[in-house]
Amino acid sequence: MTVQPVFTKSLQAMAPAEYRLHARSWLAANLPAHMRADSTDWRAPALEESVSWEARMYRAGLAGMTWPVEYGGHGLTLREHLIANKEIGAVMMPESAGSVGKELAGPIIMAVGTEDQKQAFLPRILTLEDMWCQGFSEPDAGSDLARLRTRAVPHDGGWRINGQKIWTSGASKADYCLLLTRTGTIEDRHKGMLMFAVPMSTPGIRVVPIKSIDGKVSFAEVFFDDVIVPDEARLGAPDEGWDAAIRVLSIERATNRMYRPWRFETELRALLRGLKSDPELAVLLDDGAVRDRIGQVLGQIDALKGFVEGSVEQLLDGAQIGARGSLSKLYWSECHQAFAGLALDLVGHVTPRSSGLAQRIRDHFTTAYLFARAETIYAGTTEVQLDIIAQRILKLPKDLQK
Amino acid sequence: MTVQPVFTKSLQAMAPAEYRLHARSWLAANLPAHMRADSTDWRAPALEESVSWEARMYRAGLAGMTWPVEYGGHGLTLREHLIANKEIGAVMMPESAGSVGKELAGPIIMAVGTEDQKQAFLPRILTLEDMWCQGFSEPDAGSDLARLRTRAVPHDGGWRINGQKIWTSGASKADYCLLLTRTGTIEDRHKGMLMFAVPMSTPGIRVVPIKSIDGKVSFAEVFFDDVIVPDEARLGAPDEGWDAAIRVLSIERATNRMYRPWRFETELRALLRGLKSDPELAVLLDDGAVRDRIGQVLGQIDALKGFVEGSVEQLLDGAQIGARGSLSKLYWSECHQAFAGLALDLVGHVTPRSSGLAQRIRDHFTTAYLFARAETIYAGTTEVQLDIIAQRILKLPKDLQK
Amino acid sequence: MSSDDHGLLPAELAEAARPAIAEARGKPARDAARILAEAGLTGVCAQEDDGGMALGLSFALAIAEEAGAGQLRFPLLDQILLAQAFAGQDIAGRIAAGEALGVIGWEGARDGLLRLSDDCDCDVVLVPTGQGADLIERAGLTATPTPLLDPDAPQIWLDVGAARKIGSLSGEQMADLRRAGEALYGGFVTGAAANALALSSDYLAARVQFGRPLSSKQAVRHHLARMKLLLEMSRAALARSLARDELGNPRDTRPAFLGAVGNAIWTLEKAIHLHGGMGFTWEVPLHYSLRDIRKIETAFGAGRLARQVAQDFIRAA
Amino acid sequence: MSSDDHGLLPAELAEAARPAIAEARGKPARDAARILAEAGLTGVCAQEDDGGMALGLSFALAIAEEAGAGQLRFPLLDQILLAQAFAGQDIAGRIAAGEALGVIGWEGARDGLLRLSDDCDCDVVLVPTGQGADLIERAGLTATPTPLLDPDAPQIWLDVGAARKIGSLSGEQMADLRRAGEALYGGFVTGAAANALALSSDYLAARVQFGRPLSSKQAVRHHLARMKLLLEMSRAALARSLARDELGNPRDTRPAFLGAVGNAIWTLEKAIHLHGGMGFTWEVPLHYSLRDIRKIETAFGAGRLARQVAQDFIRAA
Repeated sequence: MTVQPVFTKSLQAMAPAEYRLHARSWLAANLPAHMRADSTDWRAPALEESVSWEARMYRAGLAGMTWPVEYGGHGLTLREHLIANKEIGAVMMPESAGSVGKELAGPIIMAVGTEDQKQAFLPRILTLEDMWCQGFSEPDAGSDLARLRTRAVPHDGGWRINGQKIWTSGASKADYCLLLTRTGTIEDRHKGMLMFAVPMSTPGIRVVPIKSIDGKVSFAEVFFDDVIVPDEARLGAPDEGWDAAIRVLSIERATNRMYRPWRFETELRALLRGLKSDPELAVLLDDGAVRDRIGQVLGQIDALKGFVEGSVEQLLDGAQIGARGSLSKLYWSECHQAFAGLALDLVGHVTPRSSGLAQRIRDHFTTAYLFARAETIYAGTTEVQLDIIAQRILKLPKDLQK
Repeated sequence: MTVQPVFTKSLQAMAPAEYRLHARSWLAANLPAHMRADSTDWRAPALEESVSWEARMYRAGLAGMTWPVEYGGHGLTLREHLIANKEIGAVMMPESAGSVGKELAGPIIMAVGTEDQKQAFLPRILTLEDMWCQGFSEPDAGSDLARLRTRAVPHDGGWRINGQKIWTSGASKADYCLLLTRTGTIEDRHKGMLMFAVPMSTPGIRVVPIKSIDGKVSFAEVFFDDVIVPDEARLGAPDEGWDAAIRVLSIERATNRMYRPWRFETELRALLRGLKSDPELAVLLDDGAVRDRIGQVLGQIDALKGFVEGSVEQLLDGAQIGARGSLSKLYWSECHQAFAGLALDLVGHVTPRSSGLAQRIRDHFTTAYLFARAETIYAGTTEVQLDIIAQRILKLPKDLQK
Repeated sequence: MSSDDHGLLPAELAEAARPAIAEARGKPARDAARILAEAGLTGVCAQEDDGGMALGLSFALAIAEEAGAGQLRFPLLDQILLAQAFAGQDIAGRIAAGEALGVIGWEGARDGLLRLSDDCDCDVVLVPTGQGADLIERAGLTATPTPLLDPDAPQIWLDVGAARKIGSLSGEQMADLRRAGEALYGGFVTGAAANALALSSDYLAARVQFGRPLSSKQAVRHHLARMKLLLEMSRAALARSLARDELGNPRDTRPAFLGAVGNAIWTLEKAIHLHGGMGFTWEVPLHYSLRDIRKIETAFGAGRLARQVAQDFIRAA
Repeated sequence: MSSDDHGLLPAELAEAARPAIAEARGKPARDAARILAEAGLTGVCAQEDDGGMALGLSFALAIAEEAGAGQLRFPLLDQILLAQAFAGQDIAGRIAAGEALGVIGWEGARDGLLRLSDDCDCDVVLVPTGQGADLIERAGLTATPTPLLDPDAPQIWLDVGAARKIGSLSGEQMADLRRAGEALYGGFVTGAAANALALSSDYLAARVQFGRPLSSKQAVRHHLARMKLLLEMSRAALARSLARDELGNPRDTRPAFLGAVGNAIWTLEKAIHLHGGMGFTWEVPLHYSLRDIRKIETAFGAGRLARQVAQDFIRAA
C-alpha cells in the first residue's frame, strides 16, 4: 500500500449529510472543465488524465468507499457508497477508466483471493496503479459458459494457458487480466472453471483491438498462446473460485454504477440546457411530443432512483439482493437507450450557427446515441435479464406442475 | 335458391370503375343514418335490421362477389371483391352479422361439400336466410387442436356428438353450427378430424352466452350432449375435410375483411371530424404528440392498403398466398389496437357540453377501445402469428444445420 | 411517516386490511364504508381525535395497493384523504367512521361541470379551485353519467354551479392532498397491476398447449417478466415520492403517479391479451381493473399532468 | 410506369444492378459514378436523349432497395432524380453519364446554410426554395462538416449564400422530384433493413447456445418476425405510393417514406442488438446502414414531415 487516502479518519467520522456536502463540494472544486461533457471546454481526456483524476477521487474518499481500510478502502458503508454515487451522477464526468478493477477484479479478489493477493492487488486497484481487464467472454461463448474453451493445464507447478477472449475492454492499457479458464474438458461444462490474475506482460499474450460503433477502440480480442503463469496467479480453487465469483457478481450487479439514475437526470438536464442556450432551439421544448417524452423520462428516472435506494436499504438490513440487479439493469438500459434516441432527434436541429453549448451537446449526444446501442447488450442482454426475471424472480414453471 | 340478385347480369358487365361507382353510390343512397356510427342518429341495430341490411347489400352486388353464380354468388373476381371492400370500408357501417357464414362456412362448404350441400347451404348464406356459428375452439384447446375433445361416433348410419365449444360467436341467433369434432381418440392428435353442418335446433344443443368486455353478449359456450345428426350433415371425409378447410382458411385469412385499412382510415377521419365539430376539442389536434401519432397511423394505413392490394394482385396472378394473411392480420390488429388507445385518450376530453357529434364519437371509441382488446387475440394471437412468420415465412431453423 | 405507529409496518397493516377489503368488495357504497371504517381503514391517516389511526401516508399507500389488488370499487382513498385533510372538522370524523361519504373531483370544475370517476351517491364532494378547494354538498346537484367505459360504475359529470359550500382547503392544504392523492392512486393502480400479474402467472402456468404450460413459452415469460419489472419500478417510484428529499422538502409525486398509471395500463392490457379469449370476458375480472385505471388516468388529467411535469423541469433546468 | 420498358421487370433490373452496386461500393465517388453510369443506373429514369433508359420510377425504386441492401454509400438516388428532373438540359446528360455529380439538399437552406448528408465533392447541388428549386455550383462554397454521426461520410453544412445558380426547377417539378425522392429514399432504407434482417437471420441461425441455434429461441424468432413484418409493410406502402390513385392523381408519398424510415430504424437498432457484442463493432457493417438511415431521416426533416402529413389530413377530414 503506497498511498494513504487523505481523508480516511475524517471520512469515517462524517455524518451522512457532511459526507454528502464533502463529496459535492470536492467535485465542484476539483473536476476540471475539460472533463465535463456539458462544458464548451470539453475535450476527450487522455488515459493519464483519467487515471490521475480517478486516483484523486479515491484519495478524496469518492472511490473504494466500502472496501476495508486494510486493503486501501475507506471502510464506509453502502450508505456512503450511495451518497457518493449520487454526487458522481450529478456531474457529467467521464466514465471510469478503472472500472474493471474496481467493480469486478477487486470484489472477486476480496471474496476468493489469498491474504497475499488481497494485499498485493486491492490497494493498487484503487490508486489506479494497476489497471485490469476482464477475460470472461469468448467468441463462441456468451452467457453459455459451458462453451468456454480457454484451457489451463498444470505445468511445472504453475499453469499453461491457451485460448482466446473477446470484448476485453481496456486490454491494451491493462496491467492484469482477470481470466476465466477451464481445467477440464468442455464436457465438464460448468465444472473445472478456474480464475487467474494474469499479468498482461506475460509472454504469449497478444491483444487485437476492436473498433466499436462509436469509433472508439475500447475493446479487444486477447489471444493466449502457451501463456505460463505461476500457481500464485490462481484466484481461488477450481470450481470454488468461480462459484464465489458468481455470487459476488450478483451483488455487484445491484451495487455497481449506482450513479446511473442521477447521471441520467444530469444528462437530461444537460440536453435541455444545451437547447435552451439557443433561442432557435429552445422552442423545440415547447412541443407536446417532446414534453410527453420528457415527462416519461422523469418518471423512469424517479423509479430507478427509488429502486437503487431501496436496494441499498435492503442490503443494509442484511437482505439477500437476489436478482434485483436484473431489474435495474434492464430498466435503465432500455429507458436510457430510448432517451438517447430522443436526444439524437433533438440535437439534429443544431446547426453551425447554433450556440457553442448546443454544438457541444450535439456532439455529446450523437456519440451517446451510438454508444447506447451497447447498453442492452453488455452485462447480460435484455433477453437474458428477462429470462432471469421469469425464472428466478417469478419462478414461472416450464413444465406441468404435479 | 330463392332470391336472385338484382344486378347479376349488369354487374358482370361493369368495368371496374363502373362497379366502384355503383358500390359507392348505392351505399351512399341506401345505408340508413341510424346504422352509421359517425352519425348523431346512430342507434344499435336490432338483429333483423342487420340481417335485412346485409341481404340488401348482397342483392346490390356488395356481398358474395366471388362466389359462383350457380350458388347464388355474383361470379365476379377478387378485383371486384377488393373494390367493394374499399367502399364498404369508406363508411362506418356495422360489422357483418353473417360473417361466419360468408367468411368461414361458405368457403369451406364450397371446398369440401357435396353438390347437394352447396346447393342447399350457399345461397341461403348470402341471403342471410341461414345464420351460421363457428364450433372450432374448445375451453382447453386454442391453437393446439390436438387437445380437441368434442367427439363424433357413428350411430345408426349417422353420428352422435358429445362435447363443448367456446367463443362461438352468434350461437344464439345461428341456424347452423360449423362444427369440428374428432372421430378417433385424443391420441390420434390431428388425425380423424371431422366437420359437420349441425342445425342448431337439434336436440341436445345448449347455448350459454358469454358476456364480453364491451358489455355485449356476442359469444357463447355451446354444449353438445348426445346430439344425433344424419350422415348428410358431414362436411367432407374424415381428415380430408379438415385439411382442405385449413387450406381454405389460409386464403380466407388473406382475403377476408379486406375493408380493414379503408375502414381504419374512415374511423380516423370520424374521430377527427367529431373533435373538429367542437372548437374546444378541435384545439387538441394542434398538439405535436397527437399529430405525430396521426402521421404514424396514416403510414400504417397506407402500408395495409398497399399490402391488401398487393395480395389481390398476387392472387389474380395465380400465386400462392402462403402465410401473407399472418402479416396483415398481425399488423392491422396491433396498429388498430394502438389507435383505439389514442382515440380513447382524445375522447376523454368530451364533456356533456360538447357537440352532439363529439359525444357520439366518444361513445363509439370508448366501446371500440374495449372491443379492440380482442383484436390481438381472435383469429390467431399476436404470438401465433409471429410464430407462423418465423416458421413459415422466414423459415428460421430451430435446430443445428447440417 | 408517523412517529406514533406502535412499531406497525405498512405491509402488516395492508395484510390486516385484506379481509375487510374483500368483504367490502361488491357491497353498496354505504355498507362498504361501514365495513372499511370498522377495520380502521377510512381513518388510517385521520387524527385520533377524529377517530383515526393517525398513521403516515406510507401506511395508506400499502392499503391503496391492497385495495387495487383486491379490486375494491369504492372510493376508499378519497375517504382516507378527506378524513385527514379536514382534520378537526366534523366531516372528518364522520368520514373516518364511515357515516359520511366524500369523493374528490381532481381536475376541478370546467364551465361548472365536475368529472367524478364514480359518485357513489356520496354526501360531499371536494372541488379544487384556482387556489385550494371547496367542499360542497352533493345533494340536489344534477349528475350526467357517461356509462360506456364502466357501465357498473359510470363516470359522472356533476353540475356544481349552484353547489352549497360546507368547507374548504387552503392552497397549501390542497397541494398536500394532491400529492398524497397522486401517490395513493398510484398505489391503487399498482396493486391492480400486481393482481393482474398474479392472475396471469397462475393462468398461464395452468393452461397447457402441446404438452407444456403456456408459461414455458419464452414470449409469455418475457411478457410476464416485463410486468414484474414495471410493477417493481412503480412501487419504487411511489415509495420514494412519499419520502422527503435530502433537504426535508416534499417530493414531486407526479412522475411516480404517471409512471404507475402508464405501467398499470400496459400491464392490464397485456394481461387481458395473455388470457386469450378468457381475457375479454366479463367473467375474468381483469376488465374491472382496466376500467378503474383508465378512469383514474382521466380523473387526474394524466396527459396534462405529464406536460406540466416536463414544463417544470425544463423551466428549472 | 413507363410504357417503354421492353418487358423488363423492376426486380430483374435490380438483380442486374447488383454487381455494379457491389463494385461501386467503397470506391471514391467519381469512380463509383462511372461504374454505376456504365451499368445504366444513374440514368435509369433519364430520357433517352440524355443517355438514359427512360424507365418508370418503379424501376428506380427497385434499384434504390438494392442500393440500400448493398450498402452503397454514394448518392445514386440523387443522380437518378437529377438526371430525370433536368431532362433535356446539359447537366442531365452529364449526370446520367457519370461525368457530373449532383446532390440534393432536401430541406432547403436556412440562414444561408444547407444541410447535405454527404457532399461527395460534387459539382452541383439542388437547393429547394419557397417555390421550386435552384441548381447551384458546388465549387467555391464553404463547407462545415459534422462528422460525429458518420466519420467516414460526414454530414455537411454548405454556405450557399453566394452560390452561382446554373438551373432551376418549377414548383410542380420540385413537387414531383420530392415525391420521387421520398419514395426512392424510402426504398433505400427498406433495402438496408432487408439486408439487416438477412444478416441477423444468418447470424442467429449459426450462433449456438446451449446446444441449439439462437434462432430457436422464441424471443429471437419474434424479433426477426417483426422485422419481416415491418419490411413487407414498408415495401407495400412504397410501391403503392408510386402508383396513381383511382382518379389518376399522384399519391402522397410522405406516409410511406416516414413509415419506411421508422421501420428501418427499428430494424437496424434491433439487428445490432440481436448481434450481441458483434453488433456494435465497426467490423459488422450494420452500423453503416444505421448511420445512413439516420442521415436520411434528418435530410428530409422527417419529424416536420410527419407533422405536415397529419396537419393536411386533419384539415381535409
